[in-house]
Amino acid sequence: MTTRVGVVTFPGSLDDRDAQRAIRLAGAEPVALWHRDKDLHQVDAVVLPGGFSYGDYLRAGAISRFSPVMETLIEQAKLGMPVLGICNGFQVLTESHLLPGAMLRNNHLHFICRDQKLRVENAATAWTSDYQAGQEISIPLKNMDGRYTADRRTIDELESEGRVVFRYVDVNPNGSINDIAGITNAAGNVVGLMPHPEHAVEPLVGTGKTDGLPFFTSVLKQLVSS
Amino acid sequence: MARVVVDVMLKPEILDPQGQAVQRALPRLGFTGIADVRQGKRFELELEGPVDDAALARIREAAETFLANTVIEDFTVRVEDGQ
Amino acid sequence: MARVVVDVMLKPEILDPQGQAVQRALPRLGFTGIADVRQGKRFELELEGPVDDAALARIREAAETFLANTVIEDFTVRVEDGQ
Amino acid sequence: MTLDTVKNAEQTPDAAQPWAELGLKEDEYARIREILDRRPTGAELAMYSVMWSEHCSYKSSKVHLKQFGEKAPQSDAMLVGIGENAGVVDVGQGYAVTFKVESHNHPSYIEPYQGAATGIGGIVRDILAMGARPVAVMDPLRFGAADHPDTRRVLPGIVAGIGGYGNCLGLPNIGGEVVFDPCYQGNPLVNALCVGVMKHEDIHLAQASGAGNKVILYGARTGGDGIGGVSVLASETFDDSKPTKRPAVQVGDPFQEKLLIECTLEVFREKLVLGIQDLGGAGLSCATSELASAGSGGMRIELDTVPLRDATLSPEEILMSESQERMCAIVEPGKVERFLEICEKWDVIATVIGEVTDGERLEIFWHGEQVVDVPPRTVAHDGPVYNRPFARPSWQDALQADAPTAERLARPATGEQLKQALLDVAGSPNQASKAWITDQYDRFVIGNTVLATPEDSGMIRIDEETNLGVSVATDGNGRYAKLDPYTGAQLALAEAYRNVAAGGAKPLAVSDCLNFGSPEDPDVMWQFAEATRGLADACQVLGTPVTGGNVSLYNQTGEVAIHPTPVVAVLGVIDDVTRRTPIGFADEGHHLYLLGD
Ligand SMILES: Nc1ncnc2c1ncn2[C@@H]1O[C@H](COP(=O)(O)OP(=O)(O)O)[C@@H](O)[C@H]1O
Repeated sequence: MTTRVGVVTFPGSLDDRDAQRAIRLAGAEPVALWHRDKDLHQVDAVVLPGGFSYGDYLRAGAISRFSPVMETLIEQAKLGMPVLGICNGFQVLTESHLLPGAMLRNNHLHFICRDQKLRVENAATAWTSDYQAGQEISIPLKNMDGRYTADRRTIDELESEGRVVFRYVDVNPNGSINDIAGITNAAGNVVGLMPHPEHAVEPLVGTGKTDGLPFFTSVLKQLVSS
Repeated sequence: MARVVVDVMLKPEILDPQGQAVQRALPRLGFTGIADVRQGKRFELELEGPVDDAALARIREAAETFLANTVIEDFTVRVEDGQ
Repeated sequence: MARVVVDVMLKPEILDPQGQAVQRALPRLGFTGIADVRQGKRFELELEGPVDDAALARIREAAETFLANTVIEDFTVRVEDGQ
Repeated sequence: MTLDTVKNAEQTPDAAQPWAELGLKEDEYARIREILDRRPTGAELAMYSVMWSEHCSYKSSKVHLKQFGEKAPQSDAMLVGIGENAGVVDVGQGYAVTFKVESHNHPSYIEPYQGAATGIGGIVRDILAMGARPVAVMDPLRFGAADHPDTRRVLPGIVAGIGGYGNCLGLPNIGGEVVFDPCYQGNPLVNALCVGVMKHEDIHLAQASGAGNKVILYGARTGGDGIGGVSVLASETFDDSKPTKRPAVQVGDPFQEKLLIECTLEVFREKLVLGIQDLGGAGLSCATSELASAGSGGMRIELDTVPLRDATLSPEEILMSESQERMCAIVEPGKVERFLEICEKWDVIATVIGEVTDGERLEIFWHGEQVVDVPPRTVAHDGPVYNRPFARPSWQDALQADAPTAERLARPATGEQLKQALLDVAGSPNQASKAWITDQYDRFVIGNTVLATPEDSGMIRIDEETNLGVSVATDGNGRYAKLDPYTGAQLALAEAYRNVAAGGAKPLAVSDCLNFGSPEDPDVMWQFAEATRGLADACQVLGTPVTGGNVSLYNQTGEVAIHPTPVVAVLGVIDDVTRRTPIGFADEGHHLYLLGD
């Protein structure tokens, strides 16, 4: 049976079709999930895609977090279902407290779109097992509110438990604490990051690299072997 | 130090997409009975000197020319009470 | 109709680049003597019913769970005076 | 409160009307009276004045634009030509592509962020209204000198507005231009282009036919946006109990537009739409009169059913409101329910505001009373046409003769001077990297961007199986066009054509945005006439028809016009995007060839 990976569409989601394509290219079956529908339709994992859900009005992710699909998703994530939040999806994950901390406006106050180098700090999560710890990858970054922050205690906890999954290399594009680009929960099934792996899965389009594909093959392997 | 607050709101006739999005979300979260929501900006300015008329006049000028975009926004300047 | 205002500001320990950008620009525009600027949000809520304790308690809850993200922000709720 | 009904207008033929304040000329007002055989009502006057404005009626440029049709080269690719919201070309494999470039210069000068943002919003709705999914945007921009205070005032807002709106809509920005020249001080140019893709059978047109079919207005509520001018009318016909000051500025809501796109594409997919028009300049006046005029039969609208943001709006104001993010669709009665369901799914407000009739009039009612009764064609298509005088400027010869002499433009004599000259060129704002601007735009979203900044043209894959793609480039050079508008326009076309070809695509079609000064100045009118003639001639030679575009006049500060600035966009097709040629050296050892002389 093929592995089913859901992609939630909120009003204003933009990279949902891109995430579906990445899942397909990795060999799984993408399943479109709708924000108003509580049912996860028997998916094995879920991607919360990038975009401007609800226009990023109020705060990025603040309104989507209360959608019906999130109720079920929060339950399932706590039971161990792999969940990946990309950019706006990461913002939804922090707003719904599946991941700690919060996202602030970039310190330079501009939207930024660039090819961003990252270091994979933790290759043991559901979404990073196809990378090597310490490996450097390059994938697009594009956001307005990407400055990750949390209180000192939370940061210390994330650092000491190895829960910082990605760090910006060369340039910190938004003023994020400790160059943090992505984090995971304690169980390692929920991962959020600001840059966009789904835009780096084909040599032809985007930046012309495929450094993002292992996200989607990682989760596939983990699901098949479990 | 003295604090002056400048509130900047979109003019009433100007579309406020953010306020609208909040207003529409509130009933879904179980908060009813709210007829309208407008979202604006609040600036808190800490002054080095005293908040006299001259200082307030200058802040009003800064609000007019810089903090607010008077093509679409209104502003109010007030000294924070309870300081 | 009654108006309730919710002010949301970043917690003091959180860096506020918007406020800083304003603060840095002010002297360039000729406005000196301002030691600090913080920028936050102001929500104006028009209530359908009266502003009683129950209504205020509900708004406080909406602010706590929704209008502010208390990981990074503080808020205050108050009834607009002079209405 | 007295409502100016049709009946009232018949009974009070001599009532004074503010036609001059609304920008109508005396003979134009007389013509309206002649068409209606009575004085117009306030609402009718509002409609005619806005639809007969330069912006909507092209009254000064029409006679010249005709050439684009008359000289159009024979092209099998052309599916829909000039006259619709945007032209459509066949790109093979059953796909059709639509694209158009438009200006939002004046609004962007007044309120840079919102002006530029709503410029993107407007062109995207034009493309959507053709039945296409918008897939990319571009933004040719012109500013005053880089270090001028006015540039500092407008540039950050314009760039943030284009990014803020386009990024939030999820449309990759695949190219554009940034040019600095003092002639644009006080009059920046904000042109915006959108490309959309559809299957041939999905092409939709703006027309209302079939008596009994419903007119549905959907999207944002209608507010007092952009109706500054018509307030004079409102205060004429109403007492003064309402707010008289109306905002001339429109505020965009890109989130609403994103919902509008998805919702519209879904109603297209289910074949629920017979005709469709976006609401842009002139709002409902334009949408209702154009839909009715292009269809067969008439239309009846109940204006009081329009959902309002501001309950105090008068009928005149509702008709002229330029509130953004609205569309108007013609739907068979049996399909209305499903249409409304899909709108509800996307949180989009939708309302039946009227229906197609078997008459020949556009009739609009307000609380049961008739306020408009006009032949729609006279509003939408039979506006005034001017043959404005033009003449080669007296200074043109002197300007052309004024070639830089050796003293005025000394050649570098030493290595040091040469180095300095190189640094000066590389460091000049027009030549320096534009990444500080383009990094604020999302060029990756949708995952089909094959080429974007810093490439010569933007390229988008439109079919993932076959790798079919399209490419677009925009170019324009006001300095060349000022020296010689005829050749300058041709150079703009040639450059965009080369940029598309250089990426590996075959140029197919042209869209243009003609930015000029006041048409009432014979010098400017000559520039306009020459530039259109040049462009039409060059299109004929290259075999690429103009499929649509936009004219922006009155770009001037006081008496001083901007350089004539025709911005030309060329669309090309490439049947396999893996064969695109990016700029830059790919591998060591490759050879360099110079083509042409
Ligand atoms: N306003 C803009 N929006 C998007 N892309 C832009 C804009 N201005 C310039 N670009 C892109 O930046 C690149 C370099 O532009 P430019 O320096 O003008 O080069 P060229 O002279 O080759 O056109 C091109 O790919 C162009 O499309």
